[in-house]
Amino acid sequence: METLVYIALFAPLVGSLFAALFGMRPKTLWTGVVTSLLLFVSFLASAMLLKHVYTVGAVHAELMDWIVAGDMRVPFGFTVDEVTAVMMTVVTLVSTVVHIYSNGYMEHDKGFNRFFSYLSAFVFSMLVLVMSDNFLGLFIGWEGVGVCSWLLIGFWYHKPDVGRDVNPSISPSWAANEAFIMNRIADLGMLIGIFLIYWNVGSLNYQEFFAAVPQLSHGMLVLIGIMLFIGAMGKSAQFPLHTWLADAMEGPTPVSALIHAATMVTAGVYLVIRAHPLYSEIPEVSYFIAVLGTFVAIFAASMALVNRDLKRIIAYSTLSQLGYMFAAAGLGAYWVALFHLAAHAFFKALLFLGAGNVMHAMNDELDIFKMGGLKKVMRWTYTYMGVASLALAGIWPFAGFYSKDTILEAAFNEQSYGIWFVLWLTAGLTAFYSFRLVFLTFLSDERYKQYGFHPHEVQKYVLWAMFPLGLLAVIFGWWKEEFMAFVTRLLPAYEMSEHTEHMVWILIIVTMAIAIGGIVVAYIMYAKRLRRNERIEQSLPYRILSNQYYIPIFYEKAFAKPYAELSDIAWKEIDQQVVDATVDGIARVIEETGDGTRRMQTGNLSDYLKWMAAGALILAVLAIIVAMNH
Amino acid sequence: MENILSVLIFFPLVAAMLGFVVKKDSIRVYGITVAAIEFLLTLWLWFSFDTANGGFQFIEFVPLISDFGINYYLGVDGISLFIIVMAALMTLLGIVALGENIKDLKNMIITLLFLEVAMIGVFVSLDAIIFYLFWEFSLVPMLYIIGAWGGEKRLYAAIKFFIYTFAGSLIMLVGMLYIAYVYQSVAGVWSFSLTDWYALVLPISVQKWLFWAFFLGFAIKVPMFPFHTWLPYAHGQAPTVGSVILAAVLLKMGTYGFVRFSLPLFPDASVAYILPVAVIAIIMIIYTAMVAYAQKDMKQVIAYSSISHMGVIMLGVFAMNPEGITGSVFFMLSHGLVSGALFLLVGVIYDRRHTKMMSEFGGLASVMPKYAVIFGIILMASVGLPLTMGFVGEYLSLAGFFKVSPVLTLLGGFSIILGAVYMLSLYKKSFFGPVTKEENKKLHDLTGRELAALVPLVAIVIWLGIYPKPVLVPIDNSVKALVAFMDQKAQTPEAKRIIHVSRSTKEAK
Amino acid sequence: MLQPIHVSMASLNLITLSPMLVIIGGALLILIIDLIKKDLHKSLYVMLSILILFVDFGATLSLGINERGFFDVMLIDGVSVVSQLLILIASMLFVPLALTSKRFHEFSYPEFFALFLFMVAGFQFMVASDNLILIFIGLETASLALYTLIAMHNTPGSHEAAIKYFTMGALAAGFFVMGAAVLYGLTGAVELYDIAKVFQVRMAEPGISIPLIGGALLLMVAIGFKVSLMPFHLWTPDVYEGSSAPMAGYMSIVPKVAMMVVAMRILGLYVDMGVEAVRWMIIILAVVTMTLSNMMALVQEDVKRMLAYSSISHAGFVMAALALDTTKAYTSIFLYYGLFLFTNLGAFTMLWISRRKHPSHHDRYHHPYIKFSGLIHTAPMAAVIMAVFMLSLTGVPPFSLFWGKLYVISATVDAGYIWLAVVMGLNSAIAAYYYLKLIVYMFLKPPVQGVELIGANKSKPLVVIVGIAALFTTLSVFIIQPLLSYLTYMVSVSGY
Amino acid sequence: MIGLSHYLILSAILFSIGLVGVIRRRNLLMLFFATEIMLNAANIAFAALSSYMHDLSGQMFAFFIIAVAASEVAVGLGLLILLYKKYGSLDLDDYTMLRG
Repeated sequence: METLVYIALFAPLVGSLFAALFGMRPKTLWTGVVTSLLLFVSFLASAMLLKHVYTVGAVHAELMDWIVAGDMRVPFGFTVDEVTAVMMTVVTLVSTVVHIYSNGYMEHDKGFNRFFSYLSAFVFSMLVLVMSDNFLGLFIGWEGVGVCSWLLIGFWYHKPDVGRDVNPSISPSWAANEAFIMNRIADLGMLIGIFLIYWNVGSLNYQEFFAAVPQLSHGMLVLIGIMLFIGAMGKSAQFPLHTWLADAMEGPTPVSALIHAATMVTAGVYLVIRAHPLYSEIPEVSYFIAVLGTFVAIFAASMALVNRDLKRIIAYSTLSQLGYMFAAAGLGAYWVALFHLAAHAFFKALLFLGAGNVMHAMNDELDIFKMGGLKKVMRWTYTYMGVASLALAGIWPFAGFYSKDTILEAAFNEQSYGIWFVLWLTAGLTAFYSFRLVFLTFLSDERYKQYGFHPHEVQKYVLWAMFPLGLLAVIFGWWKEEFMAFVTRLLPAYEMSEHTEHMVWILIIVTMAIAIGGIVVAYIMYAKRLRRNERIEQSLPYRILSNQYYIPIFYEKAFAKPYAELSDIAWKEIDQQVVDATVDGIARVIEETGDGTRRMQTGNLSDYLKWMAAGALILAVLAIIVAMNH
Repeated sequence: MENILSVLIFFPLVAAMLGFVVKKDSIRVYGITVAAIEFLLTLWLWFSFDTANGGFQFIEFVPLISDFGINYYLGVDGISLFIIVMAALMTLLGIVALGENIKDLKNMIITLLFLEVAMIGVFVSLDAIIFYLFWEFSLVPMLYIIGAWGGEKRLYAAIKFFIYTFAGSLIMLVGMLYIAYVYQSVAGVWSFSLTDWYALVLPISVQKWLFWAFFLGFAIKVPMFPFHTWLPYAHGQAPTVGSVILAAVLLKMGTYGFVRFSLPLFPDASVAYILPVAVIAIIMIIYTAMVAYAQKDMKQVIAYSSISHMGVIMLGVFAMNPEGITGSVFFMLSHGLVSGALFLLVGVIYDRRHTKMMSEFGGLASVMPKYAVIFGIILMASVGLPLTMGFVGEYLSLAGFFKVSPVLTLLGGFSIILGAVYMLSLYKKSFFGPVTKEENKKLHDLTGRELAALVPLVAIVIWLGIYPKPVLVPIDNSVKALVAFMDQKAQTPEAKRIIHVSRSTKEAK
Repeated sequence: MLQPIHVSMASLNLITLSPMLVIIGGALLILIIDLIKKDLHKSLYVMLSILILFVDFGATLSLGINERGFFDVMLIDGVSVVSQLLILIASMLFVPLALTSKRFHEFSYPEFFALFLFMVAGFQFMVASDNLILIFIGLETASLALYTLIAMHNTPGSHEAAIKYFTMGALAAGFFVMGAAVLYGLTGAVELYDIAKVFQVRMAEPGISIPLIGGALLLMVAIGFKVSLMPFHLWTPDVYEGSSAPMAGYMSIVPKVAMMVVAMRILGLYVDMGVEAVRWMIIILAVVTMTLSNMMALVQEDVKRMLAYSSISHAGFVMAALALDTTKAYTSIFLYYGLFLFTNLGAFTMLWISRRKHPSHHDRYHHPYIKFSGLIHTAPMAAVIMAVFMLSLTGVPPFSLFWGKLYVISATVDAGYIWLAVVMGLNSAIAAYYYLKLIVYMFLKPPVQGVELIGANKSKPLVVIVGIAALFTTLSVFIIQPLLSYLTYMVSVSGY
Repeated sequence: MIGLSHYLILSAILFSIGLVGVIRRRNLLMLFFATEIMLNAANIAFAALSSYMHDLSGQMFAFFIIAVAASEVAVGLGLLILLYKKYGSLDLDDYTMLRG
């Protein structure tokens, strides 16, 4: 079985390195093919592992020692248990699809090979992240995916910086750096968490840590919990570290699909799920997580309402869905969080890939106000995105319905009705903005004509590649029970109370109602043609939303600029004017003293003789002084 | 070969002398060959080194001024071993990377060989005076390198570098002489042998001023805030190879000095002064990181970045536990390789454009992809990405100091954020975006010679990032021994409490 | 009514006089030769002087330690032997410097060499006696000879230098004899050991300290003048500049060594008795001297003048050791001067080699820094050797003077004067600047017009001397051990 | 009755006179005289002391001082003449080429 683990893990790496060999060459088709194949291999391995875990049980493999110092011994250890198996399968599946898709999407890009190298490298890091059996291993993947996302967001590095008004995420390279640095901020928290674990437990291995949790003081647990969660907030772009995700849409669309929807951003959720023995010990932190998640859910959704940028809308929806997942995890319904994570991975990836098709058709136009009526030319894409949106909106019987609905039930079950209400509301908003997108893109009047676009459907094999996702977006939810049965072997089973059991049907209906309501509103407003209301668009709330609550600008004004200015002061004022000036000052003083003393060397003998006499006198005085003291 | 250390010292010396005879046109080959042989010798040293043994090995002892207790006393342990290897490696690569257009190459290569003598000498000598001898002597070739091949302010930079370091080390010398005096009054005979001094238990009050005497000497070398201002000038003016050696090896002398002298000689004082030192280190980390961010000149960014990283190393050194000290020693190595590589890389672009201003570049990634890739990898190592060499050291140093003070470590941890900030903005400014300058459009990519110098570094940086064990273990053994020794020597309860002997050592007892 | 005095030859122990007799005889011999046959070539006299000095050297070596002779005015203890050897070595290195390729007419007079030998004899008397009279005579003999030698260089500068030196010397002599008179008045003796005895007795007396310290003070002025301590140093730079380079180099060593020994005998006596005032006088003088002269050296434009100031600072450095009153300290003085001798003489010889009839790069100075700029390109070997001397003076290991500094500072530390040691250290750091300045000119600056003529005055003997000096400076580390043990023995047997 | 102290005071006064002369005088010749006075002050002191203590060494010292003084004058005057030939003056302020 270990071999399977290694195959699953290293196949992408091999692919990446292979592609890297040709990284600087112009497009060579087979790099794409090879990497895709290797990804598929990895997927198969993961699937087999999933089966193995299902039938036999967890697999553990240890490659070699990594860091050995003092009492610290961190090996490259991997463990494949229920959660990991699920994550692996999801990740590899989506990645495979994205890889195949990219063959078509990046067809004409001169960075073709480079792209695949990065993409596979990302998958490798992601697998390290989910498979590692200790926190430092996790951290490797954590940073690894960070770098890959940096590379991929900044994939079109040659684009120049432009003003926020032209492009809210100034330039790919800018967005890339923003993402990396924001993640670094969170990583510091995570690192501190790791230190705490090491010095309190003496090991970074999950099992040993979880075993030691009962012995640790509650305060310490809280601290560790918070620190780890800070790390999670960065990766999963939770408020206030969320701005980078929307800007990350500068990357090629497959990247957005894979990294910024399906996999990387869910790493934070994975961490919380993984560390459930810790978080179930510290309800207050968990509750905070839930609340924050809920807030992010609606906060992001609200921004999605008014945005005109195809990808950004989806990005915000991702953010909002991540909020759902955290809410679930925070409420202790870990398996539900994981379930939603998987489901979301499928339909959100599908949604993005569909968006990719649209962009392709509209040669990289993103403004949905300039689209419309694409249904005619892009039937398949329309179907896919429709399905995905239905799933996202949580309409029965699509995948989203099952997962999201369970989260709402859980919220209700915890008697945290506030959370429930907000999430419920969000469900409505979600339905609205996702269908606003769909309608404005595919239905309504064909606005693109006046901009002179000539849209066309993408290659067949690309469409076929998307099929598995489409299928899963529909049927994945139907396996809810099995899924629960499987993962709750590891995760705590979440029991609904009697009360909830009774209420469940009402809840479902209510939820469905608001979801469908949202769709209907969207239909009325946008299905026929784009209705724009100047007054509303000028109104303050609208502008606040469209400017993302002015948070990016605030960050720029409050942190980026002052830091730059402060640095300049530190250099010009302090380092040169104070520190270095002092050093040179001392030198100057010495030199000037020399010049001064030199004057006694008048060259006039008589002065010299005077000095001698004076010297005698000085000595006399000196002698007296000393004699007095002794 | 038991006297390999002497060979390591005297081989380059003799080679340098003979170098005067070699004709100008073939001096490059001569230099490379000599440096390569020296490097191989260091490798041999490594392989014949008993990694399980934490004590000093390959000891050589020849009385020199026996009445005054000065002896030619050499030896290596895990702590110094790899720094020696690195010194030899960086010299070799530095010589390999020497540009074609460099004037009087012959003098340069001979000077470098002299410098190598001094560097190796510092790290192998176990006699304080011999250590001091090499320590001081290393200034002379560096002075010449900066002064003769430097930029327009080279004389100022060179003299500043020399006098500043010289002044500091003279105070250190007074400290050394005092220890020797104390030893003499206790043991009755003079001795400057480190191993003899280790046996000495100094009263706390004495330790305290001695600590600062040595601190001054080392801190200026490291360089620690506020004694750092010579470094930007030195780096700014020095030729590429000068910066490489300076950053890679000479700065390490300071931190090495702390590990070799301050900790074992004054355990109590070192513990007592953790706070001030840590505060300075954190100022270094944060403040210089900001200054680095403000720079317009690529090389200055890297110069200040190395100050910032040295701050982390200092934290590791004063962690007083094996994790931290091992980490800091390892970080010395990684920082040596990484910053050395970075300076080489800057040198590459400087050779082509004769400017280091970031504003002059932009979009280099499109014109020089190989260069961009290597720069990127090294840059990631420098910001401490896992699976590169940079991470291991930084992580261990911080982890170690966390035991002493979580809060300060949190502050120190800002290095991973701020490091990313200035490094990425450097990369963005010079490599990303469209190619704006006309003259940048036809820059040629890395030449074979440059690759020959850079690729090995990249390889090592990644190899030791993934599998640092062969290096970590010997270091760790020596460090464990060191810490255990400090622990048993410590007098104050505070020191007893802070100094943290590893479990494995305890079990061994 | 005075008793007639009976003296037995044996009690005279004339052997103690042998070195001086040899050298004085030699001097006379030279004069006689000159009388017999005029204008013989200088090389003859040079070689003769070397031989005479050599014999003298042998005679000095053969002296037994701790003997007295000649009415007990001669004192042959370890210190006197060591110092005489130093003086003779320096002299032997000095004489050949007369054999230059350019013609400097002072050397064409045989009197020059005769005078030189008399001067050496004078210095030997100074160090080989603890009788104030003899010390004074030796001092004056040497000084008067020296004034003449300086004047003989016969440039406008040299005359001015001579007169300055002479006048101040006369004043110093006045102070010296007055101080001697005070001591005599207090103790009724002119032999230092008698004086010491009486002091031991009279220390307790009330009010004694005023004349006691007063006498020391007067003597201190004389000593300070000779070893050029501030503010009695003012003659030094001018005289060094005025006189020929080798003479300057010689003056920076031999008279100072001689006077150091006298200081050891006289002031050492005070310090030994625990007269804190004197100890502090010495320390303060030393600190002021080394610091200020360092700073003055920083701002010089002429290498020779810079070296003058630097040798003042070195003197101050060594003087500090005098206040410590430990065997190690006294030993360190000789070690230091032993090492300083070669380095400094070497440096001055380099200047001598580069000497031309008339100043080339400056209207007044013969050796401005600029003259040496870019030397590495035209005369690499010369540049390297000069650099070695400079580094040695800076105190960069492994060059000779480092070991001297090391030992002096170590002695200071042992005596508990940490602050003083630190001051010494920082001073070396300041000094580094002006020594480096020359290195910077030689190695890092572009060549100037006429730098290729740097070897204008070059000749085999000079090169040999420089070679010896350079060799010694570089490899000194290997001879420190024997030197140190020998010096320590000699000093300790003399009871210091 | 003239006692030792009178002699000593006299010598002290002479010494001071000499010193003042050395400081004040700008003429080289006068300078020499001043130094001679100082030496002779010492002589008086020695002579007086030695007779007071019935010890000959003081007088010996005095004799030697006289001798030295004589030779000093010899050398000094020699230099002086040399200078006079060169500069045509004995004023100290004229010999200030070497300075700084």
